[in-house]
Amino acid sequence: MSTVVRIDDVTKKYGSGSNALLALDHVSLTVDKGEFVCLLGASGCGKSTLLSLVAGLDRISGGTLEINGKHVALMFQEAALFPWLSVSGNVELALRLQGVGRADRRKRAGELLEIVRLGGFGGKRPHELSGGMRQRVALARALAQNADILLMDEPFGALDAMTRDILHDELERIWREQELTVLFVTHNVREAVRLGDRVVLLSSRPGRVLEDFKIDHPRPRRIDSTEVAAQAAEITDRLRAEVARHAS
Amino acid sequence: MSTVVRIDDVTKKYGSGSNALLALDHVSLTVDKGEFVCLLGASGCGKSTLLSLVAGLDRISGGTLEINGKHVALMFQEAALFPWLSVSGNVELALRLQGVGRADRRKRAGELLEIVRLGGFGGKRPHELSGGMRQRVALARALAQNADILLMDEPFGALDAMTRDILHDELERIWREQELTVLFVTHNVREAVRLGDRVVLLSSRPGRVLEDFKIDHPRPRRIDSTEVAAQAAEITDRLRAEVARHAS
Amino acid sequence: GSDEEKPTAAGSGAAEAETIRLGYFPNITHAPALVGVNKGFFAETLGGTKLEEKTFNAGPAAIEALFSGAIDATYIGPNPAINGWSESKGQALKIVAGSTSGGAGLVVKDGINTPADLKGKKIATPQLGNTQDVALRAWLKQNGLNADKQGGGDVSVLPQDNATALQAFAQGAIDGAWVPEPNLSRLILESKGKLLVDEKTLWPNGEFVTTHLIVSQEFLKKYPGTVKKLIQGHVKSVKYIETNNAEAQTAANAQIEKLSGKALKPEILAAAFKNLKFTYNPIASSLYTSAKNAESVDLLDPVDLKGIYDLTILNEVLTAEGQAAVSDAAA
Amino acid sequence: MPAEVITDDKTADEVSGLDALELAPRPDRGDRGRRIWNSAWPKLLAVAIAIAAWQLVVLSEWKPTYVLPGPVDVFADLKELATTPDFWDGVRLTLTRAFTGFLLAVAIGTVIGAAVSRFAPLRAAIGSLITGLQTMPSIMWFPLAILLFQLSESAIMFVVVIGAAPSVANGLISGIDYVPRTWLRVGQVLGMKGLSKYRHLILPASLPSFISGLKQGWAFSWRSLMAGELLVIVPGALSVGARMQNARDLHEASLVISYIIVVLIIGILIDILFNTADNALRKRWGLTGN
Amino acid sequence: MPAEVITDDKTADEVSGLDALELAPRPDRGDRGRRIWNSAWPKLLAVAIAIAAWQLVVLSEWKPTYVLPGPVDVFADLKELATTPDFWDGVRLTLTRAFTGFLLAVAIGTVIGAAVSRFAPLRAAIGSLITGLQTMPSIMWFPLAILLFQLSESAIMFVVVIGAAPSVANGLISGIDYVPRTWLRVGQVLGMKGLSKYRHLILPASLPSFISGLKQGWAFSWRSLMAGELLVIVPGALSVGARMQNARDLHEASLVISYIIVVLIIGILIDILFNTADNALRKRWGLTGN
Ligand SMILES: Nc1ncnc2c1ncn2[C@@H]1O[C@H](COP(=O)(O)OP(=O)(O)OP(=O)(O)O)[C@@H](O)[C@H]1O
Ligand SMILES: Nc1ncnc2c1ncn2[C@@H]1O[C@H](COP(=O)(O)OP(=O)(O)OP(=O)(O)O)[C@@H](O)[C@H]1O
Ligand SMILES: [Mg+2]
Ligand SMILES: [Mg+2]
Repeated sequence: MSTVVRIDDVTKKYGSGSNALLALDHVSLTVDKGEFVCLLGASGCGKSTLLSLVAGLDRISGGTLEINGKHVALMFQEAALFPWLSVSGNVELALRLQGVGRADRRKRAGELLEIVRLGGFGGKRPHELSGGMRQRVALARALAQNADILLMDEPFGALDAMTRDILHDELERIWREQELTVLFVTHNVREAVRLGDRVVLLSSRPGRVLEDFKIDHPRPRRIDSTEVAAQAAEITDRLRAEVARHAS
Repeated sequence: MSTVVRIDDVTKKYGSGSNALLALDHVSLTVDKGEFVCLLGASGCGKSTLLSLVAGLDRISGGTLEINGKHVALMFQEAALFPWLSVSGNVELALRLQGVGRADRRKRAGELLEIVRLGGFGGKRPHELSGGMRQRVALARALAQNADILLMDEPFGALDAMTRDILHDELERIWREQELTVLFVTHNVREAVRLGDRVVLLSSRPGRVLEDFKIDHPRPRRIDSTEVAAQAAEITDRLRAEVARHAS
Repeated sequence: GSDEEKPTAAGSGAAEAETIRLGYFPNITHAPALVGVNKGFFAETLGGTKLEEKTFNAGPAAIEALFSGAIDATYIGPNPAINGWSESKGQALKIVAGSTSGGAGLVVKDGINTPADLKGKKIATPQLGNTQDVALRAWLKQNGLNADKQGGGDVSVLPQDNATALQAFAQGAIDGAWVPEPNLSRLILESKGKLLVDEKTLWPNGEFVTTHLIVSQEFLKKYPGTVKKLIQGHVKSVKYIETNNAEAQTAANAQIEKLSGKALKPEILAAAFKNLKFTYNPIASSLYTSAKNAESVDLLDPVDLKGIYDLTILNEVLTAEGQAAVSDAAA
Repeated sequence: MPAEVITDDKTADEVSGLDALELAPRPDRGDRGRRIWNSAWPKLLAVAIAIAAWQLVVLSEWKPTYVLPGPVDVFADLKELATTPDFWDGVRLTLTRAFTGFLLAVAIGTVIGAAVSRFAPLRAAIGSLITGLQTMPSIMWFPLAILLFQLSESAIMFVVVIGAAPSVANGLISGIDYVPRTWLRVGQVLGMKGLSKYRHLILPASLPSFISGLKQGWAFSWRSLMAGELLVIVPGALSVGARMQNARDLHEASLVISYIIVVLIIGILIDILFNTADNALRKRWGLTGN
Repeated sequence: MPAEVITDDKTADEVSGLDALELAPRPDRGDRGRRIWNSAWPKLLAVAIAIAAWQLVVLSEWKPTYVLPGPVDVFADLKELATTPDFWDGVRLTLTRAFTGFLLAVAIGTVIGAAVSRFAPLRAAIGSLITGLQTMPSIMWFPLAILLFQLSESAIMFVVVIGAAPSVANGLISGIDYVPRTWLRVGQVLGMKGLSKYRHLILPASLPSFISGLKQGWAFSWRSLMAGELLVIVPGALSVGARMQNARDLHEASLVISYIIVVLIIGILIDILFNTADNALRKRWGLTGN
């Protein structure tokens, strides 16, 4: 399998002088084509930073970063919808920017909103939605980008367990069908085990790769299966140890 | 114990005419002084709406709503920090508005940031923080309000499990020490069971009170204890049934 | 309406004002004011009364100031005075002395030699309905050319401020302009214009009013003594210009420089002075004719100018100095 | 366990309506008639108060009526004006010029604003010049206008455009500068580049500030026009600017006030247009009180 | 498992610096000298290009030099001006008036803007009037100014304030209208009311739009001042406005251009002040690149 994202010894520093903050410290990570990699780590450890570097939104301060993909889509931690567009307008915009025709846009946006369970809300404005609904629109928009590398920053953080389960299934289906490469940030260890081929653990500030777990359970998995729970417990313990080490 | 929040047959409709959306439909709920009540419900079922009604930010469309408390604090679903203030400036503002003097403000803000594990970040600007860190600043701000009724809308949604555990303990301590009344929205059933005296289940659109679970496990509880897990599983099943009913 | 229309009792030594606020323009047609201030003639005759100068760039502002009580007296052209008289129904002002005569005319491009050549041409005047505007229209009418108020007709008459007119003429955007000094001389000397009509030739004795001195009626009624002293200063200044022409030119130019930061070029100054005549005679007949002309070209509603002059004090001053009195008669 | 008590939705709605009236600029509810009335009565009241105060000052004989004429005289003059077809021709001429000039200024200002905020060296070079140009009194542009365009309509347009375009550009620049970074990042991820970035992100995101720039631009263009109209007088219809100048020159106080009123009314009507756009925008953005 | 390879932080920093230069108005890095140079060279280049073009047009003899004088003549005049103490007295006088008037306009505009955006009936009543007033040419205020204040400095101030205050008010109103609802709700929950709400929430949140309103207000106040200074002419220190008018009346093309340059320079200097404030603000809000 070919490598799609190669992060090699990457460092990211924000600011300069005495105010500088080292967000990522010599991080190395490779993601192969079609892989589903989940990132775990404490709050503020640099997960979002890493994604924005991969998406090319920020410059690295050191190391090398290599992307082999046509198109990278990023679903931000905040929904960041455009208030001047309706819900379906937000989704359609992503399609439009790829040159999809008007009729196709409308149809595809409708389908995507169906997938995120927001069928009847296409005509609403973002401010008329609840937090979780906005997040789902952002998901639909990210999917609409039709990218081959999909970066997702806590995409299901504001969703209830049931909706989340449904979207896990949908995401897994789309990932498989479209042979996407996914880099997925989450705080939910079970979710990571449920979805990932690998789960990568980042240390607290500055972010470093702490451990890289391979998840071998056969798919389809269920989030409340005992295998997932067991693996999640193992990872949690490792994480807990890290936090404890850091706190001391 | 005296009733602090009495929600009686409350209805909330957004918009008017054909565009109207019934967010809450005859919801009744009472919260006693010093109670810790958790709200659970599917995404978009009206939890945030309910909190904003209790906080007096929106008008009810029907029914009666009664609050017996000096001061209501609300921690919003989004962090909503003021970008023109530093992190500690945001927290201090809440204190200042209560007439706390300058020196006290500084000291108290420092303590609160310590509590949310953001000791060294007082001088940063909100845009220099990660998503989870912003949420914690918002928590510090809400605590700074020194209210006797605390409404919290998914306060720990963007936090990793460890940080969340620590903040659970802190919140529980503060709640006990200051005899707060807490209304707490979450999507994490275990979290609800870990923290709540009661867990209230709302139905999907329009929101109705579906069931009101009393949690009797003695405190201190641990989120990964078997009792919490068992009770959470029970509630999850009930919730799952509701979603299934709704989907059909 | 309580004021009776009676000639001011020019009781010498009557009430004196503490200050008198006098308006004038930093413009060569206001030379008696410029010289009087520069040489201190007013200060001399006014004695204990303080002179407060106010300068304006155009007549309307000066009349507004007079109306609002911001000034007590001002040098001004005939047309604003007539308008002010008519608008206030004869209540706001009185003309108490003349100041300047002559110094206006029509300058045109090369190739225009007769009135007939003006057909289809654009001619600028300083303001709709002002003295030069009226003069141009009346002259056109006499020559069988018509021009309407909106710039249409055989000849387009365009009201434009002097700066615009000068530049437009220099660039050939207009074909001519009927303007007062010093712009008349500038058009001829700087932009190689040709004098087609010297307004002097249209008037009996070659005299017509260009500037005169007006006083607010309220002030005149209250402080005739002060007005008298003002007029004494004015007469002194006019006489000085007559007898010491060269020095007067220098004084006027110095005052202009003081007020506007820039003096006139010597050749323009000399040419303008040559075209102008400074006199305390208000040349009343030309004012009446001009008003009639304005009525005839529909720029003025019929107005009764009777009583616009109050030359009692002036004549008193002149008589005391052994000079002939002047008249405010229409003919 | 929803109770069966029937709630008085109507009353609550009304309360909420009153609340909105108090806090928000425009109530969202209520029938059309009431909405119009709500926005009309304060205006009428204000006008009534202004006229009453004016009449009182006149009655006090603070100044003679030829300096400060009373409302009755002025309205008589105004009525006379309004019944002259000539006057309407002038208004039409002036408004045509105003709109043409303004549209031109908007087009030019938008291009300049976009270019300046896009290229850093351009910004460093001419960013400040834009405000510098704005502070130039229109009258100082006359020589240049005549130089370039003689005494043609283009000369007027030049004065109007150079008066208004900087405002439009500044509004856009300030709007662009304040586009939240998150949106810019979203745009980048969605693959917006060059024109499409402006079309789909920058312009809509900076619209609020842009609209307020347009409003200011309109004010500048109108003021410049009033001055510029003195440059060129086209036979036939006498423009509002020339009329105003004449009214002043002829010392007709009541005519001057009439023209002040005319200009105010035109200004207010245009402002209402802008406000309609603005309100629609705010509603779309979810900024009006619920 | 962080690798031990030493990365070239320096180079990366430089790259990032270049990137910022390209995208952001001001690079954040680099030493002071380079920063100044970065912002200076485009300006110098622009000035050089403008002067060269101008000289070329003059050399082409498109217009006689008394209509369009060359840079050499103009700079000679300008130099002469700059060495006259009289001129500096005038500049001082005018700037003093400008600042006083502007500050007054800001104070009044802020109060009106805040009041109008706070009370719905007031907004309905006079909201549109504000833009209406703005479109009034300053010259039309002269009669009223003289009526109220005679020929005093106050008359000038009146013209300046009435020219600039509406802009300031409009900037504030539009800023307030676009304060995100979430912040308003946060403010409400934090217990902000009345003045403290304005002090702690509304004003800072609408600051960007307010600053751009101030900038426009400055332009209006300066333009009004240039006209207003013709109202009262104090012999001795001749104000810039009066000098400009005189330069025009004297029809000295090179003097007119000199004054255009003087006014431009003043306008640009003031704009730099505003930009400094604006940049500080954008940095605080986290809107500058990286
Ligand atoms: N624009 C910025 N300027 C300065 N510092 C920043 C900036 N963005 C992030 N940081 C800092 O970088 C560190 C990593 O932030 P990042 O957003 O990557 O964390 P995260 O892992 O996504 O956290 P969370 O789980 O809370 O979202 C934090 O300490 C944060 O303060
Ligand atoms: N301002 C508004 N205008 C119109 N509709 C709204 C508005 N706010 C919320 N709604 C609608 O009300 C319903 C309930 O929204 P609410 O935000 O209370 O949900 P929630 O339970 O908090 O959901 P989540 O868990 O996703 O945050 C949703 O269907 C939403 O579309
Ligand atoms: Mg993050
Ligand atoms: Mg919510």
